[in-house]
Amino acid sequence: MIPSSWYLILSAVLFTMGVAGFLIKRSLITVFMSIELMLNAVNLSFVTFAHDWHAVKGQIFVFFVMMVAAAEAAVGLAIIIAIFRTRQTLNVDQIDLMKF
Amino acid sequence: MNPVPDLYRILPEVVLTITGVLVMLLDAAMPKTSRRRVLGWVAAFGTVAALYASLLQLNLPAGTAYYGTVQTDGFSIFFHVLICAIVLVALLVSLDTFPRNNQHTGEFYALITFGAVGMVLMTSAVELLLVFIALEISSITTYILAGYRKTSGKGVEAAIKYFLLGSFATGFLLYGIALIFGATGTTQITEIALRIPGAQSQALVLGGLALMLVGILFKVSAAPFHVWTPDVYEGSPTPVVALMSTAPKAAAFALLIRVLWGAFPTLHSVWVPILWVVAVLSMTVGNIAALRQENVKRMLAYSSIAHAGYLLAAFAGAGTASITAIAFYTAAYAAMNVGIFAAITLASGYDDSLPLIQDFRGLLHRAPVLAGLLLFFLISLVGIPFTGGFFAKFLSFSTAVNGGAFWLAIIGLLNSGLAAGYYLRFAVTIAQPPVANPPELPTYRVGIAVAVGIVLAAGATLILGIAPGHILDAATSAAHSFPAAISSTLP
Amino acid sequence: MHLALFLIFAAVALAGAANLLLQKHPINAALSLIVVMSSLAVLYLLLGAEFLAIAQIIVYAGAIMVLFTFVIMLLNEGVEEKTHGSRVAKLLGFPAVTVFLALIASIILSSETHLGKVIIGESITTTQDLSAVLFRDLLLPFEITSVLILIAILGAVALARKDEQ
Amino acid sequence: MSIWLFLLLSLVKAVLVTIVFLMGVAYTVLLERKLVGRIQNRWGPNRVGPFGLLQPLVDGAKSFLKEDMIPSGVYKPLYLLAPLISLGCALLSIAVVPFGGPMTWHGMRIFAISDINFGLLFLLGVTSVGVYGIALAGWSSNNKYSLLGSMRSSAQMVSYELALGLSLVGVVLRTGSLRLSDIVSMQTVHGIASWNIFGGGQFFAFFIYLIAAFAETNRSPFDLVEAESELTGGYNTEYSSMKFAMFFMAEYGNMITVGCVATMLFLGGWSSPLGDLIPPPQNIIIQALVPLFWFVAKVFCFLFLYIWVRGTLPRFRYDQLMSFGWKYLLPLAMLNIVGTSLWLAIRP
Amino acid sequence: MDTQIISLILLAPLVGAILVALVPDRGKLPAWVALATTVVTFLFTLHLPAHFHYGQAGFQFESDCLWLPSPAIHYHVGVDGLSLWLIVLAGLLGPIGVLASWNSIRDRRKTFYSLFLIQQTAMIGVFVALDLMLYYGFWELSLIPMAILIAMYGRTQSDPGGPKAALRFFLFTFIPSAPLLVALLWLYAKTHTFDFTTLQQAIASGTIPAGPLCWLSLAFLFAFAVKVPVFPLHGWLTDVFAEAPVAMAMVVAGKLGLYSLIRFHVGLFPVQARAAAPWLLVLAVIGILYGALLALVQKDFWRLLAYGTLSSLSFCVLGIYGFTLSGLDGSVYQTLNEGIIGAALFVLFGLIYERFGTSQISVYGGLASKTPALAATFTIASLALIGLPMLNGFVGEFLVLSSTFAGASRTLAVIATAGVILSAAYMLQLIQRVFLGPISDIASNLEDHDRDFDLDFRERLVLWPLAVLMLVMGLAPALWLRAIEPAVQPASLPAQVHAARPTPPVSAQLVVSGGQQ
Repeated sequence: MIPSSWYLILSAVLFTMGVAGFLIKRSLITVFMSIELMLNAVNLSFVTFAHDWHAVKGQIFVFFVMMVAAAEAAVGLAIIIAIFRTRQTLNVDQIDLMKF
Repeated sequence: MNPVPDLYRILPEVVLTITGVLVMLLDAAMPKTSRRRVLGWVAAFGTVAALYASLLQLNLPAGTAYYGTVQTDGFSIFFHVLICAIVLVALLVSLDTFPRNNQHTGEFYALITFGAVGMVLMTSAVELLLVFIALEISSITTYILAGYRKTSGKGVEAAIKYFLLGSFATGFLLYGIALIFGATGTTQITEIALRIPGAQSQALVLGGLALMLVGILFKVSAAPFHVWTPDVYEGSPTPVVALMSTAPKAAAFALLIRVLWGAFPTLHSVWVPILWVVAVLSMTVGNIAALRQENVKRMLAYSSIAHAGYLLAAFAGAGTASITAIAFYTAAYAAMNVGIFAAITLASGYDDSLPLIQDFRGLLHRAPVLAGLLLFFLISLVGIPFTGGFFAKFLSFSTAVNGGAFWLAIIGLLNSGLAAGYYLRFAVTIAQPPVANPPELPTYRVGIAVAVGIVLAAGATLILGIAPGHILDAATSAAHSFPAAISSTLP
Repeated sequence: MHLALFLIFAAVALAGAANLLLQKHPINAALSLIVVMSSLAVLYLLLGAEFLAIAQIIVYAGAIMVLFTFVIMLLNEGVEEKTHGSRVAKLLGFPAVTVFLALIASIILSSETHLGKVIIGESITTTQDLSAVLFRDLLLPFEITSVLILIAILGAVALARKDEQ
Repeated sequence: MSIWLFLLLSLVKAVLVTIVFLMGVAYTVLLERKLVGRIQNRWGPNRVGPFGLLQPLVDGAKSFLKEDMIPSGVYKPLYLLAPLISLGCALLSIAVVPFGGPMTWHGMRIFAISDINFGLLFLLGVTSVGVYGIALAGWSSNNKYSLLGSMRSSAQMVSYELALGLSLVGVVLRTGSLRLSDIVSMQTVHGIASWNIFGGGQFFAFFIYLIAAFAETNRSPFDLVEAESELTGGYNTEYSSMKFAMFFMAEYGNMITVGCVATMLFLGGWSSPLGDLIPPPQNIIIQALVPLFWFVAKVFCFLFLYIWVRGTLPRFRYDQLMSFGWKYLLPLAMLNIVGTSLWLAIRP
Repeated sequence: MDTQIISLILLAPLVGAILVALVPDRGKLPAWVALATTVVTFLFTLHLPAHFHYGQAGFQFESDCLWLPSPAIHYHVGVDGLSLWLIVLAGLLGPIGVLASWNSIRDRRKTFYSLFLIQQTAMIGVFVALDLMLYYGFWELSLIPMAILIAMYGRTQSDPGGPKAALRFFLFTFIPSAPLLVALLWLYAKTHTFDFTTLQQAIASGTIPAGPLCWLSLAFLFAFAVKVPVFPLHGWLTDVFAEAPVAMAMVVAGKLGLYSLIRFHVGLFPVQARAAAPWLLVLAVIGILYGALLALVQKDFWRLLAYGTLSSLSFCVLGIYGFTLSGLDGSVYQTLNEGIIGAALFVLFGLIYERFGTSQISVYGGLASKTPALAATFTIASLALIGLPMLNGFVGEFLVLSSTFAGASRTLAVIATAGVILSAAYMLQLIQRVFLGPISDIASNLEDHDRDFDLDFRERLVLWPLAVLMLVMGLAPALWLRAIEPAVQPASLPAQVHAARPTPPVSAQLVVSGGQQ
């Protein structure tokens, strides 16, 4: 028996790591993965809260987040492929045709 | 128990979905070589039908359907009509300007129609789960449309920036929803409002509110969550910018109202100061950055950030007046912005053949009608009386003053003075005598579609400025969909 | 036992996430993300969400991440380069991220007393429970999701497909 | 029952099942060689032991003893990891399969390592992770044939996984449970008439499953992943000795698993074709072994089918494979779901 | 008729603008349409003085209908003595403006004339609006056509000349209107009305605390002072004069700002206006001197005219903030004068510029012998500007100066009088350098052409009525003042004293004194 807050803290830490990844990673793909990490962290929160409240809705929310993540992955990776075709790079710092 | 069949409550969404599917099926059924312009007409007619369906909903009593996930009321209908109208104009403009040899024409129109489903649903959803899905539909559509010029470096760059930052913001929104769910045990907006006062952990509620605000403010491109806007507008095809600078934003503002007034009315004193700061930041950052832009679309992007700021100023108002002002501003903003991007599409084409402000020099001498329309929309953006832009700004600031945010109104109006600088620079460039060898204008045959579209936008802008009565009434009745707002208006 | 399982898999998840941040090669990053996802699946099991645990594996590890590795392989993306931008991001980002974490953590800790305890096997949500809510109360979101998926397909085709000349 | 006893028993079952399973794998290989030989009008292995029965053992010994080469260009961590993933997933999936009757001892099922609520989903989950083995193997080999093979495999497996999963939905709809033993018990009563493939109306689903499963296991006619004539072996070109053997075992292990799934979901699992017409035998041992027999027999038939197909059908082209999966199989699977649910809804 | 006449006056140019936009761009067709419109409008405006009840305070020809219920904005228009002649003046300047642009606007005639007509609507709208929101609308609207036309037809060929002037003009006048709008909104929040008279009463009855009122009045003052312009806010004036098309430049300066100062600043905030008066008086006097001195040294006649205008507009400000009846009378009268004289001078400069293509004073000389009619008209207008007795300028300046001397401050009056002398200096110097003196190359070249360079029929049609008007207004100011006086009388009284303290009407004295000189 452990407090729910442990799970929540874990989720917060993972989320923050995802944010950090979004900021420091330099390849489009890994930046995108960091976002996935954030979503996963949120999911953990949802499941924990669902358990806390005995509310199934929280779990269903996670289910929908997964579907959305899948859709996002399809589109995001398609964009990444398109960008690779035109620019031959995935480095965030070289995707800079437009600035301020 | 519920005398209205559930389906009536989502009729516009259903119509749009069917239209989208129809477009796709027709696209597949048409021979490969045939022109696909007709698909755009199908989509446009579908949108008109959806608009009509939204108007039909006026006959329904306000209420929810599908187990409290979706609600039709004056508010949702107002935004339904608005969004359908925007989508219609965007479609009409695309019809004549979308490149003929593009191999993804069918997808283009289908995507716009499906995107509209998400946008309209965002305004009527009262279940955060549905809100989330609808938001994602609208966002993902715009990510894709932003990257439609996929052979141009800027096009895909716009798409990837929009996509990554948008998904990032979605993460925050979700986390916010999770915390709210944790605090209240529900994700139904009206339920949340009921449970918040008794919630055991107010810290969770506040944290959730803040994170959700981050997510939604990103979608309306308010500073400091605006960084994506200029790049995306610059890189995306102009007819798409006409759509995505208005429709998703209108939906996002509707969502913001729905969430704040629907779920968090008791925390009014918390979110008003936050939005105060964001509003000031948005207008200031937007305007100052816009002053130094050379690219037309970037300039308008920053201007739209500033407009988000003016709009957010209205949140400082009290009760229904505030919501009325926001709804009205959204409509006016949509009319003039969709109009100006439509005009720019005509002048500079799908592929931006006139990207810079300087390229527009002498347009008034070369294409007076087009330039006149452009000037008209610019004047409205400045906020000169007898245009929708003025009236919207007037309402927004007057509700802010009424709500006691006197300084906000002053900062806002000073900002709109500042904004006049760059709008006028553009206007003046258009009016200036042309140079000796002006850049080629793209030769679009001004067809019936684009003419109707642009006239619709201009007419709306004018009517909103001269005879805003009816729309104001609609906005007021929209505002009366929120019991919390009504009760806070009463002394 | 619960404590042990939680600690082990939380540690694995954290290690995976840390590895994601530290790895230079995208494919390693992807694999560490899979590790995170799988350990999260185990945590879901501990929380009584069995369907989600498996869905996590099937959807995330089995579909989404496969797509990622597929694209990494397709583009043959190499090791990340260190650039000026990343240093700036680190300098600016870390304080911000730390503050953010501190805020969230303090929110959670401050409401710790109101939160419950997790007892293994205490409330298991079966697939039937899920579907009872999903196909009744949340029918509309479920149906609308199909539009989302359709859009994703359309978009992927429109963006990733090479146009014939 | 104490948790320690539970752990101990589980461990014993796991070890036993693994050993039997691996033996099964080895003899499936032999079976294939023999059968294909017969189909091609030759003998197949017949030198080692009677009828070549010891051939698998020698093959295994050879793989163990050969020099373990690691090419210099490979990306080592993943190169080493890939066969482990493959084999691991193949072994893992058998864990939820109830291969015998519902007999229990101290509250634990004897003929299943674990009979969980969502066994079917677990199987799908493990299958979906299995892709990584091949994908990473090809990529880390740093060889263009390997890479092509693994790209093909990931695309192919992801594509067919959809049809595979959807084809099972009909069965789940009919049963109302994801627990594999529930699915099987549902089909025991009237024997062959209540098997899902016939009585359950899942005939089409079975064929969709069959085809998708062939693709999922990269078996002929969908064995483009290793298509020797095009890719010189595909993803495993750079592998040798034990690591190669692990891939090999994984492939055949997957075949067996797929056979088990087909048996459980469509062919009535451990139940006899005659159902309850024959009263259960009194002897407890026989009572335990008869279902086991039926189960193994059905899996064997399925494996036979596998090999038969391999011996007769030519390989698909890659684009044919993809368009077949997306344009025919997937819609059919969906139609099946719609049909089944309609049938279930209309049925009194 | 009486209730609709104002709406008619407002609508006529607007309809004309639409007509101009619709007719084909063939030759002078748009110009003719515009001319017809402006003449019709002018005739409409003449209805007002004809049916005006003189000697009666308060608004006439009122028309009031609800435009929007919430916020309560009315379409409320009306005319009193203050605005009566300004409207007629605006109507008169319409045809004059069109005729003045007859030849100088050669391309994009449609755009030009539509915008010109819209500008006219906006200007008249400012004079008649009695709902503050409506007023604000017209006030802002008047900026747009101006800015666009300056940008389109910038006179100097130096590249960013026109656009730069347009931007300057717009920003200078638009930014101050932001505080004005906030002030209006605040007033509305407090009183729930935009109606002028209601607001006036509300403020007078003291429902609004003094602190905010002070800020409000400052916001109003600031917005109007820029538009006048009052000394140090005149930065836009010279550029606009140098760049704007003649027809537009002659309508922009003075009238709108001065009218608004009297109507809304003095009218709504009498107490605060009195508190600000000393500052404004000083600024006005500085403006008079500064403008005159700079005008004296200008090499370019547009700039000379700009500084001269600054100087003479400052006279009006001086008169307003003396708060004497005669001073206010004089200011309004001077505003009218400024409109007429300014228009005449603009047209004159415009046609000189059109003929010779330069605005450098130094290249001219000895034109009088070649173009006698031009020179004569020019001299009359200049003398009117200087304030020669019997011409209209005298009446205004005299009223302002004498009232300042008697009422506000003797020192200031003396300094301002110095400004009058300086104005004589720069105008006469200009006449001397352009029309008299040694014959310049430009003048001598004239003989090489067959063309007659003197005024042609069209130009006479424009200028001579103006000249006659200058004379009539100088001789019989009472004709005008009898309408103006009742309107400005309340402003001249101390705010606390509402009981009318009868003062002898200035107009009566003036007929005598004016006649004597």
